Amino acid sequence: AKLIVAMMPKAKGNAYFLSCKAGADKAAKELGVELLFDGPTDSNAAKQNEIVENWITLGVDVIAVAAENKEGISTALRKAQKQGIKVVAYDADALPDARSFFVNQATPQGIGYTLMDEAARLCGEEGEFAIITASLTAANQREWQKHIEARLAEKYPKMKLVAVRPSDDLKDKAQSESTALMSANPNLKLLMAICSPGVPGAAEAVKQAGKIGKVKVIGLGLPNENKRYVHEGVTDSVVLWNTGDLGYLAIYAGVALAKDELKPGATSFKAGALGTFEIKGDNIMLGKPFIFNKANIDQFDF
Amino acid sequence: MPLNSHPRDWKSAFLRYETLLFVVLVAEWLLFYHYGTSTNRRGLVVGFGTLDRQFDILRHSCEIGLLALALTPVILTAGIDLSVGSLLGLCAILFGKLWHDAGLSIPLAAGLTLVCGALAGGLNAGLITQLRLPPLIVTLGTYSLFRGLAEAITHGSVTYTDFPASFLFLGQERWSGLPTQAWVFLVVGLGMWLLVHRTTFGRSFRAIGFSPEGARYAGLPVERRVALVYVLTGVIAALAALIYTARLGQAKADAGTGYELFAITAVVFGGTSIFGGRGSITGTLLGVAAIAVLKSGLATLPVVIRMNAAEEMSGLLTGALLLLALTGSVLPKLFSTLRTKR
Amino acid sequence: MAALGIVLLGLAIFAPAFFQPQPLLSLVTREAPTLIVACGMALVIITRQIDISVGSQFSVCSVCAGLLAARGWPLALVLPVSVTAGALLGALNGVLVAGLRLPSIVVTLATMVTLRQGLNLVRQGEFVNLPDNFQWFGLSQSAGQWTLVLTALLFLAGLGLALRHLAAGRWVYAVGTDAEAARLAGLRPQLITFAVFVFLGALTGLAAIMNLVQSPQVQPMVGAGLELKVIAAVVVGGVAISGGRGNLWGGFAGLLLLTCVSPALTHLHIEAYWEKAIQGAIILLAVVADGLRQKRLNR
Amino acid sequence: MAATLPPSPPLLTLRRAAKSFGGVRALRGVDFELQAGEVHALLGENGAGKSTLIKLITGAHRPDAGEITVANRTLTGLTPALAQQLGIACIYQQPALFPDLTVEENIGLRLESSSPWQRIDWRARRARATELLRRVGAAIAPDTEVRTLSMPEQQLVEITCAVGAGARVVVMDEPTASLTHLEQQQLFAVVRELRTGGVGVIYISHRLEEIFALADRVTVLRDGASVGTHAVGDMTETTLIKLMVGREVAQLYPPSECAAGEIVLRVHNVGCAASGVRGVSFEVRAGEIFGLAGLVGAGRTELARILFGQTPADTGQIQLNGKSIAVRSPGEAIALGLAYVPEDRRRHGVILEMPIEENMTMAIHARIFPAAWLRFGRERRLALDFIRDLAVKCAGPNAPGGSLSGGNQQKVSLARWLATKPKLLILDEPTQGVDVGAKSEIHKIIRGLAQEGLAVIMISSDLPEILGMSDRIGVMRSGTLTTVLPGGSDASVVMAAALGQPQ
Ligand SMILES: Nc1ncnc2c1ncn2[C@@H]1O[C@H](COP(=O)(O)OP(=O)(O)OP(=O)(O)O)[C@@H](O)[C@H]1O
Ligand SMILES: Nc1ncnc2c1ncn2[C@@H]1O[C@H](COP(=O)(O)OP(=O)(O)OP(=O)(O)O)[C@@H](O)[C@H]1O
Ligand SMILES: [Mg+2]
Ligand SMILES: [Mg+2]
Repeated sequence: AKLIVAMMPKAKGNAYFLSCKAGADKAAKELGVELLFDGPTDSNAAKQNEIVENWITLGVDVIAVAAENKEGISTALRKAQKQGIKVVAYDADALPDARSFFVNQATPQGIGYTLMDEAARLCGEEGEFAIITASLTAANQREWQKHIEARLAEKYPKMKLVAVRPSDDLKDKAQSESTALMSANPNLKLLMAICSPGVPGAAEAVKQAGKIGKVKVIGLGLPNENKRYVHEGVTDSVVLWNTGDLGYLAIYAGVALAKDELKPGATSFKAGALGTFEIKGDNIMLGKPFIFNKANIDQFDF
Repeated sequence: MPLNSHPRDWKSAFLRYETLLFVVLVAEWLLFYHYGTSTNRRGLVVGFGTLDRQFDILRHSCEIGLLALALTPVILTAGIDLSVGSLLGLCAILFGKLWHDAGLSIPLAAGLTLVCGALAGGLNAGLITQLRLPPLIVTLGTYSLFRGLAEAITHGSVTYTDFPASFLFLGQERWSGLPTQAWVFLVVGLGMWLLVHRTTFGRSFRAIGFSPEGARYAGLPVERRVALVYVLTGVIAALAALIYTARLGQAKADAGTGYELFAITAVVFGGTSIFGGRGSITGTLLGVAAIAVLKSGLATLPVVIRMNAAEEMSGLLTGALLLLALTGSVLPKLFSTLRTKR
Repeated sequence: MAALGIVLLGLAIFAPAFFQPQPLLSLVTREAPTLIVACGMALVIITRQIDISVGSQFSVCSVCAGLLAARGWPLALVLPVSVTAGALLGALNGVLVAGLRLPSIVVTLATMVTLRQGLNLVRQGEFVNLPDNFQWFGLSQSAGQWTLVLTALLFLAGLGLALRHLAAGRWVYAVGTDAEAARLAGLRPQLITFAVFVFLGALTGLAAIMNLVQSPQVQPMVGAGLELKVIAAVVVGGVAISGGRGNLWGGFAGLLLLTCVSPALTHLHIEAYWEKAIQGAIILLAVVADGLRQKRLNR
Repeated sequence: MAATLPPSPPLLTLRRAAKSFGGVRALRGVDFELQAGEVHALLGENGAGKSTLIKLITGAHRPDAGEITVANRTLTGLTPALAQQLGIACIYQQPALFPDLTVEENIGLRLESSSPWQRIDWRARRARATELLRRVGAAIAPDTEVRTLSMPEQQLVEITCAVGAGARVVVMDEPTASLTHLEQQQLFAVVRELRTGGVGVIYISHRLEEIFALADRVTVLRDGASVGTHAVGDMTETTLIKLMVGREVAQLYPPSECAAGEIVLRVHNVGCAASGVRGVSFEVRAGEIFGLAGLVGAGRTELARILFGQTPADTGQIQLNGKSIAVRSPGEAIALGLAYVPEDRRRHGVILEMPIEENMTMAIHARIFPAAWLRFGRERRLALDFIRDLAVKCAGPNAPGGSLSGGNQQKVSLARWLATKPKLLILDEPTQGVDVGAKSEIHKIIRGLAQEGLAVIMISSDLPEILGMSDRIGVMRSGTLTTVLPGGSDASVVMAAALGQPQ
């Protein structure tokens, strides 16, 4: 029978994860496995647990998970491992003992530094900026924020982070928060959104406020959602990895585990058409973050 | 006519409803047992028919079950408490903070959390009884307030984890054969049953639900009774928060989001009238069980899992069942009025 | 009302930047759909009912309309479809509440869960991307914004006046005050209740469109929590939950007050985590104030 | 005996009308007709079907069988709206007004049958309301909210609506149940004016003297069937009562053999600002019935509520058996040995949805259920005793209170308070809306209790009742006790005191 691979996003309608799924579908087809893709409709750690338990019940062979909350999901994942199910984490890690590998799209440090450097370049290394995050709870957002702040303290003394506002992963909320931020901080030079709905939200706010060019927008986001704003000159650049590749790699890694082709301690891994990836410890590295801008954004469709 | 032979009119009707519910529950269970159990590729028996799954059902329904138990007397007095889910979240956070940040021992922190639950219930109670405000609106306000406080305390982001195993025992282990929290649930359920059906408290809850003015004229301490009901709800929500924390091993500001709706659904599904006065703890227990089995059972059906929609399906069916139960409850009356009209 | 005044005054003193026209216009634009739903909710509450399924209705209408728009249907067709869809969902509630005389709080609780989960089941939480020409009705942005704000305000004014000066408006109050008396006075309370639910549904459909034109994509969770916001606004605005009393103007003020909280926090440099707690406190303060006033009146 | 029929065709005819509620046959084939320009009384015991009959006429209920003819049109589907169009107006036992709306709006809603989208002309509405209120002789401002009106004022608003509708048929279901003598006279004047204008009035009352004063013909119902229509002139009180109950009832008050004992209650200068009662002083002895007379709104109920701790007194002293007491809640009052049978039995006296036995033990939870633990056997025995002693007609101790007729509900309410073994019993309108048979039974019970040494305060608006039952009569006027008269005083003396006229 076909192997069954179950893949869990943080929120299953989110365009980001849907683009991961596109890559995963491709990998599943190439490998001839059945792919299940289920997760909470809105980010919710408790629901992730229940779905993992359902998968254990069904007896899937591989679970690939983007953990909403490390500790929360790990109990369930350990239970899965006990039943002989192979577990990989992607996008956001679980506790190390609850999965075999983490498919690391980019180190938090890499993302944080890239974003901060890009922001500093756009502002000429001085002035006020603000951050829009998904929720104040999400672990990876906190990580990135930490590295952004570290880079700021280390290299850009003339720049000032004036506020961090949550957007609940909602574009509308990001937009209203950005509007409020701009009027509360008239000297604001840049908005940095570190969740994918946040970037178009901030861009829309800047556009509505008629501050195109005066307040710049950068962030972590999907090319498709931001193309329009990038071409209008509202958003300067979007930083991201190739999400399709992330999904693709996660599935390949999971299946390889199940087939015993990938074992702990390996230092490299070959994933189908994408070639070979480096493994650092138990992290499979996807590579460096990518900067999308006016020049290259039209070459991507996800 | 012999005076003793007359059946209690509404009570017998409810007995019938509870029997019906019980039959539904058993049928549900058998159905899932048949279709939801299988042997997986590694040769293990998995699905609904395993003891593990049954224990999971118990574990997963404990918190909502506790809230439903607490809400039954509230709804009997013709009140409502929308704030229970938020209060669960707030109490989970308080517990985490007391233990982790204030460095208290687990029992002390748990005790203080229960006190906080009582105080929060007391806030609802005070506003409802002292100012005679409608419970729906008061608890709508505290629904926001409690959740907001939980977020404010944790800045929305702090998650308390690493609880000692002795505490996690409450939520993840077994004691005398059953999951530990199931024992807590049984004890609270029995206590509630005695309170509602065997003491004058329960009697006065009903009287208040039917006619608060009438109860006041009969000399019943209406305000005190209503206050008791809300404070009790606060305490039980705090207890549910402890169990929730122990089950998931973490305390976070979003704990228990939406639980109020599930709890109310279970109570109403269990036959308690939202207008007050009528209802029973037995009904609530059956309602909780029916919903929990449905939810868990659906998730063991391979078809449903392959549709990637276990969660949605059980939500949909719960809502639809509630509508059905409501409609069913009025249909006989409706038919009889239609007939007399003709 | 007084509370709104105080808050605005406080803002004027501590954060004058709050009153820049452009952000304010944006704020009001975003709340225009909510205002429309609040109008309908006020009617429902005046008839002594409640509808907590509006959030789900809003989502369903948004997604339906979004799918049609994504297929290239013009706004002129999408709008009536969305309104009709809303009205049908409202009619479902109406039949159950008015026809079968079931308590509205449980009925709408059930339809809320059913609709929300049904939508998730069908759509799997997927977003719908809208065509560009849909934005702002295809008008320029500021013209679009003004269109929305003026529509909402005109609507509010029209409905407010109708409620006071049309027979139908007074019937709504009559039913909320005492349905049995209304029946004996020759009105048809069940029909009126039904109509009010349908009306709220239709307004929700309209509001969904007003929200749709503001963003390039539809998220299926878009209406989550709308019901509480709207009910809170109406109640903070002084509409009695026991029916029969209150008006739309209060609801309008209540909504403004609640929506001011978030931007006001930013301006006052208070951390965002307090937002929900403050909203809850406002609701409680409003009902406590009302409770105290009632107590004094009853003396 | 055949009634003399006026020659004109009847305004309204009912033929073989029948109506059942579930198993209860409320009406079983009743014939009834109403002429223009007559006052037609409907008489019958509680539950005889009077209210049901008029609900058929107003379209509030649809008959199971039979036909209704109005103005020569035989109607099958009568609705409240259609009845209104046909000129049928009704004043129900409980006024069916909108408490949150103003008087003018209430009148407008009744009288203007407009389309939903019609604009309301508030000025015309006000003018019309003012004019109509003047015609009825009501001194009520049209812009007051109905919730602030007293019961009789609300009834006047109802009558105003009927007059304004130009009704051809006006139905009044016990309109005087809560009216005082003066207001009753005022109402009679309005009714007579209506009759002169050619209107047919259907008039329901339990007070026979009103029927003799006002009605032209009377139809008597018994157990849902008509037992005959007669001209009032041909009837006497005894013949009417005989028709109603199918037997003779001596409408005599049980004699007082009062040997008043110790002073049980002494009230000195008691008042409460919130309820408008001030400076009340009196005392009640064991074995005595102390009647409280007064106009509606004189504050009798308020005084009772003060004694019972519902609106605690803020001035003065209350002594029970010589000891000063402060009653702050009904619970405390019960513990002290006070009992209060409230005025509105359906809302306050019994809980309609709960079984009779639970109603009966509601005030003695602490005593018969030690440690809050329910003892069902004990409760059942107690209830059966009371059902037997008070002759409560019911299907059983666990039948819901709402299944009983008014008089029997009142007995249940009484039983609840007797179960507390009180030292002082306060009865508020104990026989309001109770039929003659049950009424005399209740009177006997009250007298028996007094003879066993209980101190009784009896509030009543039924003057004959006060005069017949009381050993002493306290008269209240605008919130204070003005006079205490000896039992057997003349009716006119009591009235004069209640009205505050010099004697
Ligand atoms: N809506 C109803 N449902 C069930 N039974 C009813 C209903 N209305 C009236 N009844 C029953 O029908 C019978 C006749 O009641 P009705 O109210 O007509 O009596 P009535 O003569 O007006 O008595 P009263 O003097 O107490 O007003 C009673 O037995 C009553 O319990
Ligand atoms: N001076 C006053 N100030 C305020 N309220 C008053 C005053 N007098 C009477 N009332 C109100 O008028 C109403 C009627 O009073 P109450 O019920 O005590 O009269 P009653 O003599 O018992 O008449 P009933 O025949 O209705 O029993 C009550 O609601 C009372 O609060
Ligand atoms: Mg009657
Ligand atoms: Mg009175």
